[in-house]
Amino acid sequence: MSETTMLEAIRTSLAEAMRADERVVVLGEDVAAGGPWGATAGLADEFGVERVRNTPISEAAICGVAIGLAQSGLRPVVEVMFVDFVTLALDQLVNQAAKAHFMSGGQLAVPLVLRTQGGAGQRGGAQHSQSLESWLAHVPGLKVVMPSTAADAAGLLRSAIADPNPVVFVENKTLYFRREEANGSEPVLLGRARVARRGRDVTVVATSRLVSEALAAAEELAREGIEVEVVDPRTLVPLDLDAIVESVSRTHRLVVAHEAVEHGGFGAEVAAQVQSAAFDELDAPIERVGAPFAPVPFSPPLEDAYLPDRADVTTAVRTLLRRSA
Amino acid sequence: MSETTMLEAIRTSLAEAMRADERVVVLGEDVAAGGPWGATAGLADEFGVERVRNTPISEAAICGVAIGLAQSGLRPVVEVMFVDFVTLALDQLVNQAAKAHFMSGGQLAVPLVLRTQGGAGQRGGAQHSQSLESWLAHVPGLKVVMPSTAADAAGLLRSAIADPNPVVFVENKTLYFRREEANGSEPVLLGRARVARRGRDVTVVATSRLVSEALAAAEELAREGIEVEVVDPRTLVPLDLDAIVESVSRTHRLVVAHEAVEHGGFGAEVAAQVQSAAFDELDAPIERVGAPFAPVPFSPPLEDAYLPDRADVTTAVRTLLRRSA
Amino acid sequence: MVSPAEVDAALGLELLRGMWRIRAFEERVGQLTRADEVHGLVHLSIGQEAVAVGVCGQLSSRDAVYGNHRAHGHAIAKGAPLAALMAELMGRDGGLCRGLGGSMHLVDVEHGFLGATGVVGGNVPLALGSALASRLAGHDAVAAVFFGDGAAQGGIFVESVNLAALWALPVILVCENNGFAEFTPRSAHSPVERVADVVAPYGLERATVDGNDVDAVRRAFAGFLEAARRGEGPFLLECLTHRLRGHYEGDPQRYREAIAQEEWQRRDPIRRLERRGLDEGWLDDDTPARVEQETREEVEEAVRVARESPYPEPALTSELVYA
Amino acid sequence: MVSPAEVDAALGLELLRGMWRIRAFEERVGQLTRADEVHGLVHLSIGQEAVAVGVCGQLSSRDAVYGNHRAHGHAIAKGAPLAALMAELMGRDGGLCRGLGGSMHLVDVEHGFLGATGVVGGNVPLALGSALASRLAGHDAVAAVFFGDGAAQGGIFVESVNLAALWALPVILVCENNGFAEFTPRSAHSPVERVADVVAPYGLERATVDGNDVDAVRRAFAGFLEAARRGEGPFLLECLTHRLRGHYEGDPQRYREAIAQEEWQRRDPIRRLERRGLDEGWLDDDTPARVEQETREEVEEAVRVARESPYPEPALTSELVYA
Ligand SMILES: Cc1ncc(C[n+]2csc(CCOP(=O)(O)OP(=O)(O)O)c2C)c(N)n1
Ligand SMILES: Cc1ncc(C[n+]2csc(CCOP(=O)(O)OP(=O)(O)O)c2C)c(N)n1
Ligand SMILES: [Mg+2]
Ligand SMILES: [Mg+2]
Repeated sequence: MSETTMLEAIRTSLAEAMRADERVVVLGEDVAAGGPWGATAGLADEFGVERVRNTPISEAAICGVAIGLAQSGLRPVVEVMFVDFVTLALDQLVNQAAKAHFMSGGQLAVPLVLRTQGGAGQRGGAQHSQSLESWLAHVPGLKVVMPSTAADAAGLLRSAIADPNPVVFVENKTLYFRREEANGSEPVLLGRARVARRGRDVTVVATSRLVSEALAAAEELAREGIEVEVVDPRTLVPLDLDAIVESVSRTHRLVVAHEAVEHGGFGAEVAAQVQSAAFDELDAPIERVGAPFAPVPFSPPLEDAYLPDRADVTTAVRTLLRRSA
Repeated sequence: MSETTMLEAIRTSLAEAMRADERVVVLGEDVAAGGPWGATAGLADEFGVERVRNTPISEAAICGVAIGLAQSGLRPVVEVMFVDFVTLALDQLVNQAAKAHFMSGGQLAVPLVLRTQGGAGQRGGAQHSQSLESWLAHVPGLKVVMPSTAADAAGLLRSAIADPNPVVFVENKTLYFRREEANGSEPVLLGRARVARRGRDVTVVATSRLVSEALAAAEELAREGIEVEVVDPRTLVPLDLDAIVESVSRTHRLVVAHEAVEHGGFGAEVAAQVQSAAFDELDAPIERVGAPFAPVPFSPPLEDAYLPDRADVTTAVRTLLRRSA
Repeated sequence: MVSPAEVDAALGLELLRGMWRIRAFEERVGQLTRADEVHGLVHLSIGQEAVAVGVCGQLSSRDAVYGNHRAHGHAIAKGAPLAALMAELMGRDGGLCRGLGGSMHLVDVEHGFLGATGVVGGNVPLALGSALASRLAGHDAVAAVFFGDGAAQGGIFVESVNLAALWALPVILVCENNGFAEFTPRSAHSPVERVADVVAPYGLERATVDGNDVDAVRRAFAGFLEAARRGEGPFLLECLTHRLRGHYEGDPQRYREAIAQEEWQRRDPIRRLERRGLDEGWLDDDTPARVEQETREEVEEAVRVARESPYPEPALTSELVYA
Repeated sequence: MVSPAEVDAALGLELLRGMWRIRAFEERVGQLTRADEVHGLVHLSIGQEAVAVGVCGQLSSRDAVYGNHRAHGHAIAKGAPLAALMAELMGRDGGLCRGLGGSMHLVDVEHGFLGATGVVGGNVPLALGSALASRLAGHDAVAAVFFGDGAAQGGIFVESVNLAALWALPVILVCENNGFAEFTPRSAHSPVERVADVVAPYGLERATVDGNDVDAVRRAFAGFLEAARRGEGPFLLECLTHRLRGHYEGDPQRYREAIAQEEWQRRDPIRRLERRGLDEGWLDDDTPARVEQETREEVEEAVRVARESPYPEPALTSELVYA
């Protein structure tokens, strides 16, 4: 089987979507030049610059243009280079895109995909390293996707593009270049969790970069006979609560792990839902793994210490087991 | 004792702060004309238009100007007319204001207050009725205040203006004109919850408009012998978790109530923290009261049905009592 | 360029009726707001009707139009049925948006009214998207967007103008410059008096016209429209006008000068067209009153129908979050 | 208006040294980035030094300066100590910002460098605030802000220009127009070639100069500065320049044309000032090499000191979230 990377998978999936449906157009800063990572490299050559459009540094307007395109029957995929800059486009995304279908009484639909990437780990400093997906998950009308593998990225992107709603597709910069087995790009339904590893002792719900961290933690803990089940929801909205509750009803212990600041992060929502849906199943309080309540520090050792990782997952699992022993 | 309203209390508190400290300046759309509700009425007459500055409809720039003023030694109070439009200023607020002290290694301070108001109930439609405070509470470096009474509004505003950090002060439009006893405007410390009503059976943590709703629910339930304790955290960041946990350790049951969309709302964070800090104290899962996962509908009966209110709090309390009976 | 048709009896009457329809509708909306039958933040365009009518009358339902917070006139001129519009303002299930939108969020896809927006300036880039969609599809449909002078100081506006010019999009930006944003005059918002001057650097063709002269609006727009149909653009049409009512229904209007008010009453676009029609002889003495009467009856009928429409079921709220 | 001083030996040398200090520093930063001693997204201003030096050399530490993502030169020219700067880029506790900021977020309050920003355009309104603070305090301090041509298409820029003009703030907007934003030329970002033209409607005084001629920058800025000290403003100074390096260290630069590169090497601001000094006789043959040598030694010393600084303790992260 051949190898791929998430970046390659995204590029391929975009190209396939554009080939399959001429309504799909791509726009964003430097996208015709491939973008800083190359996620759109080659698309302008194949599809032309009318469908792969470079834009000025005008995050708000380009999201607005994408909404107009979507309302007029096209399927725009708009790129915002860093999720940190989605802050500039939130009126468009939240007040216009997310509400257009609703406010129009169902007349309008906004089938757009906003691709962006977040996360720390590359010494980008506090303004280029954030994880802001919990904001988006608080907005009715948006769907929120966070792939953790190349295959999922490809398959979820296809579904996102096909979806009649605005979908925010949040990639993680540190996952772009990891090599993985290529698994084709079958569409992956939005709202279906993936059990990344089976285990009977503790459930770890992890997203994006934390999925591989959780798997690494599980590997380590397995050596001590602790069997961790790792569940990747893949989409925060819609959330596959059933899959999570099903897992927790077997393990009776839950860790929720993400890179975003723990306070107000999406883990809080998962914890709140699970304690409500499976209160009697829980043998110990739900543990959360997330970043501390601080901006992302630049200094490498500080950033490393700041970033939630496998060690934090391991600690959380051990804490849980101790509490419920 | 004389009467006041929250609006009057805010206006008085602003005027007092401006009298006491000439570094305090007010800026925002139409503020010299008093603003749409009159929160700044009369200030321009007393302090002049250099200190009470009308601005164009440029939410991002005026927040940026406020940051520059704050970094240069002034104490700006900037008004964003609706919290829905804070979406236009989030880069400034989140990427600049919240991180300046941190990213500068402590050299800069940004003592600004951003006053805004949110909430539904006035048929304003989906773009003028949101409650977005959970976004702000997810941002390290910001403080987040949500007053529920006139006296608290006045006192918290004084503290917010005196605070060396950026503070977002989120008012609620439906509370502006309610008449209350005037209690002076002693500064109220940020980070101190207020127990609005004592009770032994269930704790309801409520914010902003939901505080009076929770009190009304408590009144009703008291008639059946159910004693509800109502805790108003008053500030989401910093959060007085101790006060909440102390209450829960007596009542063993918790409802968290706010107007914001429940999914991803601040109630999730409170629930996650409390289940962690007081797992063994809880006799039933934490109940959340919040808006459904939908934009705010315009149609009056739909908006009324959508809005979390005393009936929802009552239902949540009853559910809890049933579950833990 | 074909020069736009002269105003004759047929066209003159159409324009007059178009303006009266808006006027009669909004006067009724004002009353119903005070009677608490119409809800929310209601911004009337009374005094500004010439802009909506001069612009939308020339568009087809395939052309996309976007309005702002003061959009009843835009929607009506684009063809939205009065009863559904009134029902929307009353929050009824028979409303254009089934009562979910309200005054600031009118949409009528059937007639190409792709939406009003309550966030000042937020509608402008959407029109660019519709224009681009039309070009990519090889259509000659254009897009037009209405916004106030207050929007010109928002970043999204200038971002959009730059982008529209860069991509030469067939979009027509229509500014209703009424000299005020809420309670403060334009001079408190910008040192640039004319919005047409704000966009000058981007090289788009632009014109500033008397926005209370429906024929002037119509002519200027016609020229832009013809070029836009050929795929040219963007264009900016600035219409100098005045709202005869408060910023919103209920506005105490402390900032108003009585003298200016009187002057503007005289420049009322409806009265002006009537005077002209009488002068030029294509209107006879009885027609204005008849047109007024007929549009008021249309509106009454709309109110009647709207009142009969039930409120939506509360369940609708959760049904329409996702498509 | 007093005309700015002529370039003589003292001034010429100061300007030359100022540019060499930045050049030597950044060349070393480039090496250290490849050696993984300097971290993160590193944007060098090599080729653009004349702007920072021509501007900041005339300001005092009471004047507020803001930089953008390409701000090493701005900070150095404003007086930031090289060792603390280098330590910052290395993430050390002895860094200007104790290692918390990094290359894109340099701050040196002591020298009036109030901050660099990684979000394009995000720094502009902050400078307005500093200028307003100065006016309200009755000071003659001014504010200046550096930004690239790419920022001029962001809404925040035009919002800020409008506001600065409306309030007549003593702020000088300094555009480093290097013709590129990341990998795409200005023509892909705007139909308006000159940023000075973008702001024309707002009526602010503005000038476009050869940004590779430090004396031209200095003279144009001097005029604006003098007026700004009297409380006038705002001003825009557009400096046409070119970055001789990639957008960031590591940029494969596929978009570059070799010919343009050569042309710009010839226009290197340092070489040009050297040639001029030799021509005009205020520089002798040996001095350029000596200045280069001395600044390289300064930088080496800075590297040495920076390397000795420890990394901060991880606890620092949670200590500096709130003031
Ligand atoms: C982004 C934003 N800021 C503030 C407001 C509040 N607001 C509503 S209308 C208005 C004035 C708009 O003026 P203009 O664009 O000239 O339109 P007009 O009301 O004069 O027709 C303001 C400030 C808003 N709706 N959106
Ligand atoms: C708001 C925002 N969008 C996108 C980026 C990514 N980005 C970093 S630098 C840059 C180009 C900036 O060009 P310009 O302002 O001309 O400055 P230059 O790099 O040429 O000095 C871009 C797009 C960013 N930092 N901020
Ligand atoms: Mg106006
Ligand atoms: Mg540039």
